[in-house]
Amino acid sequence: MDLDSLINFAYIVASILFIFGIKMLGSADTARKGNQISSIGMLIAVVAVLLTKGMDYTWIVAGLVIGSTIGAIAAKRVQMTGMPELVALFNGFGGLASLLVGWAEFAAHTDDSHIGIETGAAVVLTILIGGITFTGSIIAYLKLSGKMSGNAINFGGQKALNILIAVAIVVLGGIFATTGATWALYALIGLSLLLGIMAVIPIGGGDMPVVIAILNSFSGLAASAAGFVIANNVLIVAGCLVGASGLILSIIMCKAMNRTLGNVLFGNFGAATGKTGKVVEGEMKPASVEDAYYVLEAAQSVVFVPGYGMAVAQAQHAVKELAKILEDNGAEVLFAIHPVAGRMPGHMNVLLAEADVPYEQLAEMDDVNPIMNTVDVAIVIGANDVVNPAAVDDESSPIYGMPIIKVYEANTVYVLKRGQGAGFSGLVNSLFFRENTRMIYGDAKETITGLVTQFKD
Amino acid sequence: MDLDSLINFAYIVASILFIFGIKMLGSADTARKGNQISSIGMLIAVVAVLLTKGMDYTWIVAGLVIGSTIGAIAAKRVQMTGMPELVALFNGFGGLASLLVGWAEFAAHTDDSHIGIETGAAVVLTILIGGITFTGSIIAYLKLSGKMSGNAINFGGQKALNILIAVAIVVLGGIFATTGATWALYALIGLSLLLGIMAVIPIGGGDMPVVIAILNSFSGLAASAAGFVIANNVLIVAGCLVGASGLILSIIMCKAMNRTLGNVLFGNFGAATGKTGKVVEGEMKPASVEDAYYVLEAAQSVVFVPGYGMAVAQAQHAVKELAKILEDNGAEVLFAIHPVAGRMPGHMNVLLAEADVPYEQLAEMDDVNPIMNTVDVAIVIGANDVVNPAAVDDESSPIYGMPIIKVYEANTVYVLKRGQGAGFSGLVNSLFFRENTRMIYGDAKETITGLVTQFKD
Amino acid sequence: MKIFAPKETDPDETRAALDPLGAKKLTDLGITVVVEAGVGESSGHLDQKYSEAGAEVTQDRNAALADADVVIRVRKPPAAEVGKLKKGAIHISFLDPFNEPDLIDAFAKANATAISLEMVPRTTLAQKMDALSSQANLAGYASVILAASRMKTILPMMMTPAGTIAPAKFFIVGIGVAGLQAIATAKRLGARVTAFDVRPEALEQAESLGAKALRIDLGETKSEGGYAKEMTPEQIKIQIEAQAKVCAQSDVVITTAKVFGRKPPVLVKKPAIDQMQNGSLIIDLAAEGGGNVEGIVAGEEVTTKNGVTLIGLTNYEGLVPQNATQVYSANITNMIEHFLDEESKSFPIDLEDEILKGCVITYDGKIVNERFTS
Amino acid sequence: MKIFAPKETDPDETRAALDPLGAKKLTDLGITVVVEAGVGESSGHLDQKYSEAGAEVTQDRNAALADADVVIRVRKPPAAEVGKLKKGAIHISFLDPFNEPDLIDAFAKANATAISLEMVPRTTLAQKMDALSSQANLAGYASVILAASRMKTILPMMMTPAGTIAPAKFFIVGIGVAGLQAIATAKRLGARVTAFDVRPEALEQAESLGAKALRIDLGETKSEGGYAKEMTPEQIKIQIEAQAKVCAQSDVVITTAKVFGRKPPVLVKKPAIDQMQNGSLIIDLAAEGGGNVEGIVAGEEVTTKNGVTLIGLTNYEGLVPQNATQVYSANITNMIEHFLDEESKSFPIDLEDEILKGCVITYDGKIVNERFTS
Amino acid sequence: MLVLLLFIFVLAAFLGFELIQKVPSQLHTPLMSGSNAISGITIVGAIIASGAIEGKMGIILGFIALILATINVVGGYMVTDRMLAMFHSKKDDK
Amino acid sequence: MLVLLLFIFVLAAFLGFELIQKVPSQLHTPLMSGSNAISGITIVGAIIASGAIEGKMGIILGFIALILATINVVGGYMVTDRMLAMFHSKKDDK
Ligand SMILES: NC(=O)c1ccc[n+]([C@@H]2O[C@H](COP(=O)([O-])OP(=O)(O)OC[C@H]3O[C@@H](n4cnc5c(N)ncnc54)[C@H](OP(=O)(O)O)[C@@H]3O)[C@@H](O)[C@H]2O)c1
Ligand SMILES: NC(=O)c1ccc[n+]([C@@H]2O[C@H](COP(=O)([O-])OP(=O)(O)OC[C@H]3O[C@@H](n4cnc5c(N)ncnc54)[C@H](OP(=O)(O)O)[C@@H]3O)[C@@H](O)[C@H]2O)c1
Ligand SMILES: NC(=O)c1ccc[n+]([C@@H]2O[C@H](COP(=O)([O-])OP(=O)(O)OC[C@H]3O[C@@H](n4cnc5c(N)ncnc54)[C@H](O)[C@@H]3O)[C@@H](O)[C@H]2O)c1
Ligand SMILES: NC(=O)c1ccc[n+]([C@@H]2O[C@H](COP(=O)([O-])OP(=O)(O)OC[C@H]3O[C@@H](n4cnc5c(N)ncnc54)[C@H](O)[C@@H]3O)[C@@H](O)[C@H]2O)c1
Repeated sequence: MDLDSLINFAYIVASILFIFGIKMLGSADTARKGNQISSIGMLIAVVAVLLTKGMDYTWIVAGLVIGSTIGAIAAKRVQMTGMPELVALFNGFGGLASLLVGWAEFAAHTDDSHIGIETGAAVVLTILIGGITFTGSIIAYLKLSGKMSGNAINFGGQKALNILIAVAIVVLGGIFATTGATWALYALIGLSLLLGIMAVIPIGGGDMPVVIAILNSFSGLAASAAGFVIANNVLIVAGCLVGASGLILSIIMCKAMNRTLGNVLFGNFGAATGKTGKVVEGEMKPASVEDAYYVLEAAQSVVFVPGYGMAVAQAQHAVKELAKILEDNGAEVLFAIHPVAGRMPGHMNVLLAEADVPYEQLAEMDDVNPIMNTVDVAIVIGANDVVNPAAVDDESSPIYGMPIIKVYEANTVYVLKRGQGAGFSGLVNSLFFRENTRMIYGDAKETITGLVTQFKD
Repeated sequence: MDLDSLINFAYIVASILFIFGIKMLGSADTARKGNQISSIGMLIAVVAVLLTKGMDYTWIVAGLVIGSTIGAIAAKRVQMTGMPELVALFNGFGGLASLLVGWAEFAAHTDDSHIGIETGAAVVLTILIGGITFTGSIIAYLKLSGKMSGNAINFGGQKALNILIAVAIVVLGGIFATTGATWALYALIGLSLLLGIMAVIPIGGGDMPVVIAILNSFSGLAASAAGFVIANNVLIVAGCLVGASGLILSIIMCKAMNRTLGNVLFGNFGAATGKTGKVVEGEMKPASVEDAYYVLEAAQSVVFVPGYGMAVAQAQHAVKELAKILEDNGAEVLFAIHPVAGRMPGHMNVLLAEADVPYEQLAEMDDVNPIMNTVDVAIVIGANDVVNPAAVDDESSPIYGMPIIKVYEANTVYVLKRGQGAGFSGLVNSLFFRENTRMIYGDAKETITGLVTQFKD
Repeated sequence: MKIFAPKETDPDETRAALDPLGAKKLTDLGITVVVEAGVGESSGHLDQKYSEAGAEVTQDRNAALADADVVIRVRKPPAAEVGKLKKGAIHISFLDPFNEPDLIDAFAKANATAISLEMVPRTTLAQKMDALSSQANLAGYASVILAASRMKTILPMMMTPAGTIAPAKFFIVGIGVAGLQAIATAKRLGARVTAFDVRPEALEQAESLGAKALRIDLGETKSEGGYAKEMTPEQIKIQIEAQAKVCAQSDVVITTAKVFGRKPPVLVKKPAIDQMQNGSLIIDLAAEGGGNVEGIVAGEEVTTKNGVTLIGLTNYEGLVPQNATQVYSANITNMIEHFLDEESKSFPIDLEDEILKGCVITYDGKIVNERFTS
Repeated sequence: MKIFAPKETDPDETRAALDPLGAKKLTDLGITVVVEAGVGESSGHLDQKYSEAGAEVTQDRNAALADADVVIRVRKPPAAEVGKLKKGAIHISFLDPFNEPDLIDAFAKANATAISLEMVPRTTLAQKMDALSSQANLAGYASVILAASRMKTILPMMMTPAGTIAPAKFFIVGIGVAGLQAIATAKRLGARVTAFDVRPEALEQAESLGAKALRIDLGETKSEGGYAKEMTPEQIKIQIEAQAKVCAQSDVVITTAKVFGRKPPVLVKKPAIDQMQNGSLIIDLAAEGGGNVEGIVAGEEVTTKNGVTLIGLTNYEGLVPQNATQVYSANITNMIEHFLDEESKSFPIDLEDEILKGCVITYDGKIVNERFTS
Repeated sequence: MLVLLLFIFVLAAFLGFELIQKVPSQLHTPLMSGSNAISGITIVGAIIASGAIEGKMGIILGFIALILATINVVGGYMVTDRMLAMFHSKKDDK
Repeated sequence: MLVLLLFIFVLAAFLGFELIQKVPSQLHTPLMSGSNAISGITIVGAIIASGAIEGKMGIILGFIALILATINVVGGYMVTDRMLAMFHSKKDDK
């Protein structure tokens, strides 16, 4: 086999390793190994390219050493909490690198002849995508790290400006691809960088994770485009894999937030004329069944707090089953029964006895409140008034003074209810707005059954 | 765009359509559309290749017309029951066609120079895989259509002979690839055809569907190999897609039969010295939850027959839920309660009342037996004696004369039990061996919950 | 502060105002507790248990009445005993104030503070003192057990080798606290339960317990403060007719429909009763106030010509006296604990308080409750 | 063929051997059915219903006895009436043959065929005629309802604003048909149920109904033909001790342990009873044969010094007479239908038949049953 | 060139594996039959071979291959469609 | 040639879509981070560019690209591994 074939063969191997890597990253048991496998793929690809004949290694070695050092230090030093922004930063570097590779290929093309329309188009794409990725990621980084306000930034004429930029990019791209004019290239670079900024600033800090996922997908596409520029398979394959899987991932992330991708990216974008985004202090945070599953899976103590909604949903059997699963999973499970939960004395007892919940797991309010702050997860199933902290902390509330089950002291609280419905008393429940509370909307039985299914899969 | 690029572009489109086609074939709602999409892909590929410059269309048109006519007639005429063997036959044709394409390429290579080791190797693979596919499929066809005994055929020295053939193929393949000797080619063709026969005859008729799936995968690989011979992408991609998905499919099929692929293919193969396979008349046929799901999904009337096992498994709540889902799905659902089901009078009533099964759905034995032959699916949940046909048809049985619920008259019967355990009376239950009965082993609650999950997904 | 729990005077009353647990709770609060000897006899509590809980057991009822700061009992006091109270003493019990104007006047005259437990407002906060609820709850349970023990048939369905026994059919009219518990208990025993109430939200609650809700279109039937409004005669007529069919098919009819402060409506009339099967039962939980059933006699049992037995006990919760005493005692001790002034160990009457505003009838020689001052 | 169902002579017996439904079934089979006037009175069936079902209602008991080919009843007949039977007549009822050798002799002497329903073998095939099971089943239910109506407390747990009411604790000894139904009923009402039986498979069955199984290591305790074998005195001793603890914690103990053909073992002894709480109940379903409980008196109610009430009714199923009659009647009609010769409309006695071999005691002037011929 | 083809082959193989995840057993046969029709793609090779201008032997082989491949393709798609139509109509019934 | 590259691109895209099916939300960030590291594959391009023998401009650009890409790759893999290690040890705890 000649050297070229060998290198190409190595690329195939690297690509396969990337495929496995991504696949394995998608499941908890294999994720870490997947990451390692993909890193081996990367190593193979790098070694392979180094075998290319007729290279000057000076710069290469210098570049690798510098880059590795910086990367390693950053990765080691970063606080756990700082990881998301670091990923954003790295991502931006990747995008910029792709941009530069495209540019370099053009620059290396020293003779004055036109680089060809196909390569030209590839260069345009590389620069465009790479540029957006770079500045977009930087903005995301700034927002996440708090170096820039997390609020969505909107201003008048934003929409028009963006359209203008887009049109300009198309025109300039066309010019460059056909003529290879250097000025067009520079202009393109500038506009791409600008577009990245414009795209991300109107998005609120809370949506940044999705944005990073999208930009990650972009940085893959940028690499892929760079691959077209230099006609290199492994770039095309690996870049494209990342591009596609990143897109799917961002869609999944949106789903987990009960949003659509379009809503995240352009939610503020279109409607943005003068109106500034309002950040509600303490909002109701929805969660998906899947989110809850992962928290429950790791929980060591779980307290269920049933209310009238459990009766309406007839969720008692499902709840019993979930409790059983959690126990088998090593968690301590209690049912905290508030004396007035439901609509008749002993309402919850009737239901839980029907579902054959062991008596030992039924706890009275007074027994469970003292240990509530040691509880990992409290699951409020269609209860409302009986867990309303207003009874404790809002003297103006009509229920002030009523004893409640203090779920808000638990580490995490999931509240299962269908929507914004109030309880018997008709009061607003400030529990729902607490930092550690997540709302899982939907019929309680459906939700619980969903959780059970998660555990079974 | 030049013509070549156009053709290649068409190939890409065709490949994409194949990808969608296969994906959509995997799900009930989209399967038919998927097949149509993939057929459009095929049409595009054929049209594209016809655009190739410098072709003599005489033979092509003739071939297309003849082939289409035969194919269409065969497809129209075949009885529903004959479909599997027809698929086997088609598959064999596909394999043979690939073999011939490989051969033709070699034959067309008119000058005396060596065709090159790479192409040579590709030709060898094409012929080998194509040949196995062809004769293997023909044997499968003969076995399925009853033109040949479905029994596994074994004889002494089979193993040795197969090894011999394999070695010979490797050697001859090597010779041909390096020298391009025509005699080696002919020998290869012969041996490949022989290997196909040898591989399939030791496999019993019941396993033929899996064999066809494997051979289908092979015919895809043969096409892919042919693609390497003539350096054609669409052949490589489409063939390889079929090769890979066919393999997965055959693994899935094995799983559904509670077998492994190796067991199906070589189960009889290795151990085969003199002993002939015995076909048990009326065996207990296990089924998976998934199988049952698809039957239930389409069922219009379902009768549950609970027994003591439902009490042991405490499956009543899950059963109630499944019944609800089936009703919502449009099926009529009844619970047929045998008077002595369980271990005390009214045992089933206690459980079903606990699960709040509506009284209207509880049917007495005498009311349900007359309509049993109109029932699509009867689900026997941990009942045994009360559905034992021996009470009706075996005068020697100690329970002869006892009234039973005649589930065996239903179209399909699923029996949910943990294993081979007998009922209270300790008798063998001939219901389990009936043609229309499938056993779903495992705790009844697990099984029912599994079914519920299937419906929810 | 000295609290006295006399023995109930009504011979049919099996409950007591205080159980040993309650006595313990009060003494732990620093209150002196006195009970009359034999107070817990019929509810299963020996005098000795009260002593062990720190209470003083006295034989001298009159002395104790005259000495106590707070007197607690279940039923309204005999008129004669009101005068024996200390000036300014607090008397807590059911008082039936809408029907006992004379008794109220006697309290005012005696300068005693009369707290009527019926009048505790039905707010979420006051639920722990809500004796109407705590007793109605047990009454609902007891009514179904009574029915089950009186029926010639079983409640659950059974499909047996000797044929199928059909489930008993229950019809519950009025889905308040008692009605809900009756539904729950009958459902538990496997009966088929149909239920009706004028409050639509109550129907949803019945369904959450597995009953079939009978839906009758009656037009506007809003409720206020947890109680049903009185209906118009036309509405009642529509209701009676729609219910008759259900009654005819039912083995047991349990009625619990009260309207706060008024005579309960008569909802099951003779034509409906005449259509019922021989051996059926009608149990009226509103019998004391006049009953929801035509022909009911409070405290008695009547069998009609066609073999339907009408039961009109006045005290169903008394069938489970131990638990009834337990929760009644808890209601009262909760109330005392709630209002107790820790420092002075007294029960100050603050008429601005939401709860006291509702349930204090007389204070400082006057009738102070809005509902009775008109 | 003429079948006669006389009125039961025992005044405590509320059941009848035939209900109108059964009468209808028999007349539909072409059999002449005669019932004594008032036969269904106490089980809720008027004479008129029998007439409507095609039966003849007679006042003349003796004539009917002398005329009938088959006489059916619930309880064993008075000795005097055996002689009145027609020669060759078949008499179907419970006979208590192990304890009534004289009665059996009388049947043999009268040349009547005595079928004892207790002796129907417990095969799957014979279940439809198995009156022991059908009655025991209802007895199990009725015993729990009886307990619930006699207790001063409720069965289910309730966590209420007025405190938590603990669930009642039941202990069921003997998990046969009656025991299982008692478990099911108590569980339904929300009680905590512990259960014990010497047959290990019965423990699994109790668990399938949600009871806690008390497991006592007694060594070998096999069962035969669905019945428990008699245990050794040592085994009984171990059992009694292990049970005493559970009894002490229980509010209600229900015993159902019979051993076929022998006196029931005494399983709850005085030391255990002495440890029980004031107000607890012990209900003995084996009281008729001597009882599982020390101090039980068949047919009576005894309260011990420490306030434990022992109830030893002999006929719990009689508490739900309508259903008990329904299933008993079905058992008998099932038997007649099963053996009826369609042609000759007769009830031929084939002593080779598995079922008849078990339950026919006398035939053709002789005692034919193996168990009684020794 | 060969390397690129290999690349394509590898990717197609992975894609093929990933495409089929969970197939209900009722669809096993149609899926097999449908992908069998796709494997008739060798028809493209057969057309090229039989359309050649010279090389008698090759043309003849190609011609036979073409007939067989066409049968496979046309018959395969049609038979699959028939199966799926049956399946569908049964579902629509209810 | 370009056609083959396009072929490869298309197949890779489909494969990418199929690979990610259902990812637990806890893995969203690590997966993103891990695939971000893969997108650093542009390092290969950067090496080629910065290893060129002539064309100063190209080499400089390539050099910068190389540093950035290397940061992305090395940092990306390491940070992902840290995240996943944490995740794992938490799971093993119980
Ligand atoms: N226990 C008694 O004796 C008694 C008697 C009368 C009144 N009360 C009063 O009732 C209240 C009891 O409190 P609680 O916390 O049990 O109930 P609650 O405060 O009435 O709240 C019930 C909650 O359940 C939710 N819900 C209803 N159906 C649901 C379903 N299918 N799935 C999921 N969620 C559902 C409702 O929200 P969505 O609509 O958004 O889903 C509602 O917020 C207290 O105020 C008490 O005073 C009690
Ligand atoms: N009703 C009465 O009053 C009464 C009283 C006494 C006796 N009997 C007798 O009991 C029998 C009742 O018949 P039946 O059909 O209800 O029950 P059965 O004949 O006893 O059969 C029960 C079946 O359930 C299966 N099973 C046990 N646990 C299970 C679990 N967790 N999941 C799934 N399957 C489970 C067992 O098979 P595996 O072990 O393989 O799972 C067994 O074959 C009759 O023979 C009747 O005569 C009835
Ligand atoms: N806020 C609280 O926490 C609290 C406490 C206790 C009770 N409650 C609520 O108060 C309500 C009434 O409780 P209650 O049981 O004491 O009421 P109640 O005893 O006064 O009446 C019983 C039931 O009869 C119904 N009724 C009245 N007229 C009727 C008619 N013509 N036909 C049919 N039904 C009729 C009423 O609607 C009520 O449901 C319930 O909804 C209960 O949940 C609330
Ligand atoms: N084959 C059938 O179809 C059929 C029909 C009816 C009953 N049976 C079976 O027959 C068995 C007995 O039925 P039964 O209720 O009529 O029996 P039973 O009335 O004779 O006895 C009641 C129970 O007491 C138990 N017992 C005996 N000695 C005991 C001791 N020392 N301690 C504790 N428990 C003791 C017995 O094991 C039995 O479970 C049951 O298992 C029942 O399921 C079978």
